[in-house]
Amino acid sequence: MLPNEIFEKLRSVYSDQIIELIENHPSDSFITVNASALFEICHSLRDEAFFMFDYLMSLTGMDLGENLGVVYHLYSMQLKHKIVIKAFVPKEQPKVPSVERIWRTADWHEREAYDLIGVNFEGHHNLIRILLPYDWEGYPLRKDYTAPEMYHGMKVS
Amino acid sequence: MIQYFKNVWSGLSSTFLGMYITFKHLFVKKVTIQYPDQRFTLPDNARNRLKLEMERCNGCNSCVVACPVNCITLETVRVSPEDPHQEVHHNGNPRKMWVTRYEIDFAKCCYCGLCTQACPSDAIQHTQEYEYSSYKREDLYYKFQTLSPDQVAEKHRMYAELKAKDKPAKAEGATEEKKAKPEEKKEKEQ
Amino acid sequence: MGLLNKLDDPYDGGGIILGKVEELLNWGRSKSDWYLHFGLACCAIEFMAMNASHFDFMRFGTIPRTSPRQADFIMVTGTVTFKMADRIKVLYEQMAEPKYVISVGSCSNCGGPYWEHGYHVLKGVDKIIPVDVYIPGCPPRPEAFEEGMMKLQEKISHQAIFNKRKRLGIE
Amino acid sequence: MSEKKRLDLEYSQLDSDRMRLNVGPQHPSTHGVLRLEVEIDGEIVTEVIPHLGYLHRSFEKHCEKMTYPQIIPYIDRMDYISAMNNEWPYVMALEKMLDIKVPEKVEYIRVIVAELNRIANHQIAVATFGLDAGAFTPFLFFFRDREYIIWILEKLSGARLLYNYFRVGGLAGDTYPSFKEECLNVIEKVRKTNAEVMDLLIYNRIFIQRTANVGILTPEVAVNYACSGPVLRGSGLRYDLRKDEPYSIYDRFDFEVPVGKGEVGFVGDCWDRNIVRMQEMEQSCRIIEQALAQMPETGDVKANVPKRIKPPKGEVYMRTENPKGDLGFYIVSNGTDKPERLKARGTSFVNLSVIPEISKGYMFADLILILGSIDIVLGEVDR
Repeated sequence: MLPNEIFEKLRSVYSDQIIELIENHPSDSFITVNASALFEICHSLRDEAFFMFDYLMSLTGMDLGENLGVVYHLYSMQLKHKIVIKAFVPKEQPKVPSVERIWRTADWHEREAYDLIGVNFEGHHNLIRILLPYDWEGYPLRKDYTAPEMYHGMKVS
Repeated sequence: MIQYFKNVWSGLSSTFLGMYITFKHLFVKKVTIQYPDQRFTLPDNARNRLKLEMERCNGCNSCVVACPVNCITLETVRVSPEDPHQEVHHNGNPRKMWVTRYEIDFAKCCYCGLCTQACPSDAIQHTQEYEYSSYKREDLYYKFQTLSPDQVAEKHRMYAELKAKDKPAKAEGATEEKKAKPEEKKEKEQ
Repeated sequence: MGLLNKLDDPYDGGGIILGKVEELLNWGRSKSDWYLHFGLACCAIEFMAMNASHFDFMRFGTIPRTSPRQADFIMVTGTVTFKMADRIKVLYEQMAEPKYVISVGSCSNCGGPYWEHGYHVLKGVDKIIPVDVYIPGCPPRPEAFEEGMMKLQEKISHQAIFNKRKRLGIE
Repeated sequence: MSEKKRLDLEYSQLDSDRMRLNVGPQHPSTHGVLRLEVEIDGEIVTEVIPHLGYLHRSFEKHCEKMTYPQIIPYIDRMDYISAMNNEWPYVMALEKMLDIKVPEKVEYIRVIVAELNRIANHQIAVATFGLDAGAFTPFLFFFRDREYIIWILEKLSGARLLYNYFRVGGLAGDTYPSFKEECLNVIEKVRKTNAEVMDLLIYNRIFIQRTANVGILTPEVAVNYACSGPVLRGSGLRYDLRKDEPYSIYDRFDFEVPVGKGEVGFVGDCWDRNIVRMQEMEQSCRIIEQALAQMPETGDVKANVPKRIKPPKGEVYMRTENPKGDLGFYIVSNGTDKPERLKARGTSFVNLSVIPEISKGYMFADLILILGSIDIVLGEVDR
């Protein structure tokens, strides 16, 4: 299925929750969706017979200045098609519904995005830091991040 | 019961097969390189310690730009035409820049070879030398500049004179920038 | 090497070794170093290659130990992060004296490629434990490991055991 | 008598307490600096909590500070066992963005070096897995042969482990005259050793007893956890990016995708994952042979690429089949010579996340085997 067909299908069900489809060759075309409806959209993307996106390739958190973004790369093992879903949330309240219950692989990906970017995934059963120490402060992949002076008595930079 | 004997047989046979293979290897040619006495011949493009040929280097800064880890410190000064000390490059062209400082921290270097590819005159090259471990980290900080400290001071003075002479010189900005960059890095390092 | 060279000594037609007890002890110490393998990153793969057939590290009298209590020296092979730094300190403290440290590769020498922007990388293992030999390279060739090992052996064989002032470098 | 009764009563009232054990981070058989917090009930593992990040080297932060060619050395250091394979998706993503067609010869050399590196990677994987199971000899055999592969790659690129050989639109250098013969020589050696290891290790009775029916990963769980590579194929799913969406020139070669069949136990156990690796080595040999025969003798090794690589604004997600699974790079470009965001989908990172799921209910000693059969590299897990 091509991205515009997926877009039309999603649009017919979720109307205004699906914001836009951006096609810009050579980059991959992606669908922007409303973060609040993300969980339902992902659920139907996995379960509907014409989508069957059972394989979450990658989940990326992004810092876009004012907003934080979450990017989902989906793939279907049976139908062999792909789609990219994006959701943006404001930096002050970065709340995104967790898709961990849909694709179990999202568990660690979401923890990583929380760890490095600071996206808050609501409904995640164990949202703690994964790569950095548990007592680390700040989210290093944000553009305005400055590393702390010291950590446990060791100089950082 | 039959299964039991089958299991015993398969256990024994696989053990003896393994032993046979191991035994066969007693007569295989030995591959160990007796290191301090024998050495493996490295290929020509082996990427080990860097060397700098000063007569080739024209201080163009492209190695510093190419280096991903910023382990090269380069500082250049424009050659004053009144300087009695003039040099020519290996290809006969007169030297335009004095390299007053060229230092590589081999503790930081990641031996990626990007600087050697960026160099337009093949001044910086990888060598076959890999045995240079040291007791102190400072010993891994190599200084390649050939000018003595006195000479460096002299060159800087000459350049300052030159700059004072023709203030609206065009090339001033460029050299100034190049000089400023390594100093910045030095500060960061400290 | 060392003591055995003295066999050629003209004393009593050879066959007798005259030397200090210290030399004998140092000879023994330097020729049977047991190490705690502390593989962290890329250098650990070269370290495995060095332990295998082509380079055979055990020719130098070294035996890999998995416990710090039995180790004479520790080879820090790879990037030390802050999360790992505490563990290295603990392991080093558990080792019995005299103990030595070999820092292998750019990363453990001074942070290596990560020295500038690596917010989670310790800039050199010598910030937390004293290092005896630095082996440069990213990763070093297996021969370079062995050369570093020889450097350490040389250091051990020239150490003063009984004279504490000399050992600590106090004149 | 009464004393014994009292003791019996006391013991029966004792709650068999669960114990928490720490495996790692410094542990000889964790394949790197991984810490596993294991809860065991007697000898049975009831819960595994992996703690990562002991090798978190801030790769993604570095990528935002570097120009595109400077990132390649850092990508090598991600999965340091198969550096050639790592560089490939990255340069392919940039080539897609910049719309560069690479020369024919480059494609062939890329395939050859990537497959050579795949063999080297699987050799380490099987060798260390053998170590975990208590077999030391295959380790020596494999590392001896791996050295020959490394010598070829060293002659091409100049380094032994972290090659930095791929460039955007080409390669760092051309092949050398005796390249073909040496490759064929190595293939012969690899096949010979593989045949020996098959007898010595894989079909050894002890090894089968140790690994069969251990760590069974069902296909549904594997897909849900987005596993890939030999871990997924060991579960019986024929999913290989080289076949499914052939990138580069993989559609020109004739090779098979080995899957786990459950020869000695259930499908998807440790033994299956291991035999898949062994068979993949053979398939890689076949690909190299075909590529060597088809490779054009002469040709450029670099396409026409602008000196400063500045991809247009946009984003691309490119994935290839790494020895460990599918490795993806998500590059967001903002039109400058530095990426806005670069995310690496670490294969081992995803494959490792299945550990808590598949190690429950097995013995504690089996946990190490399960970990070994996943074949992780911590540089890629933590990045």
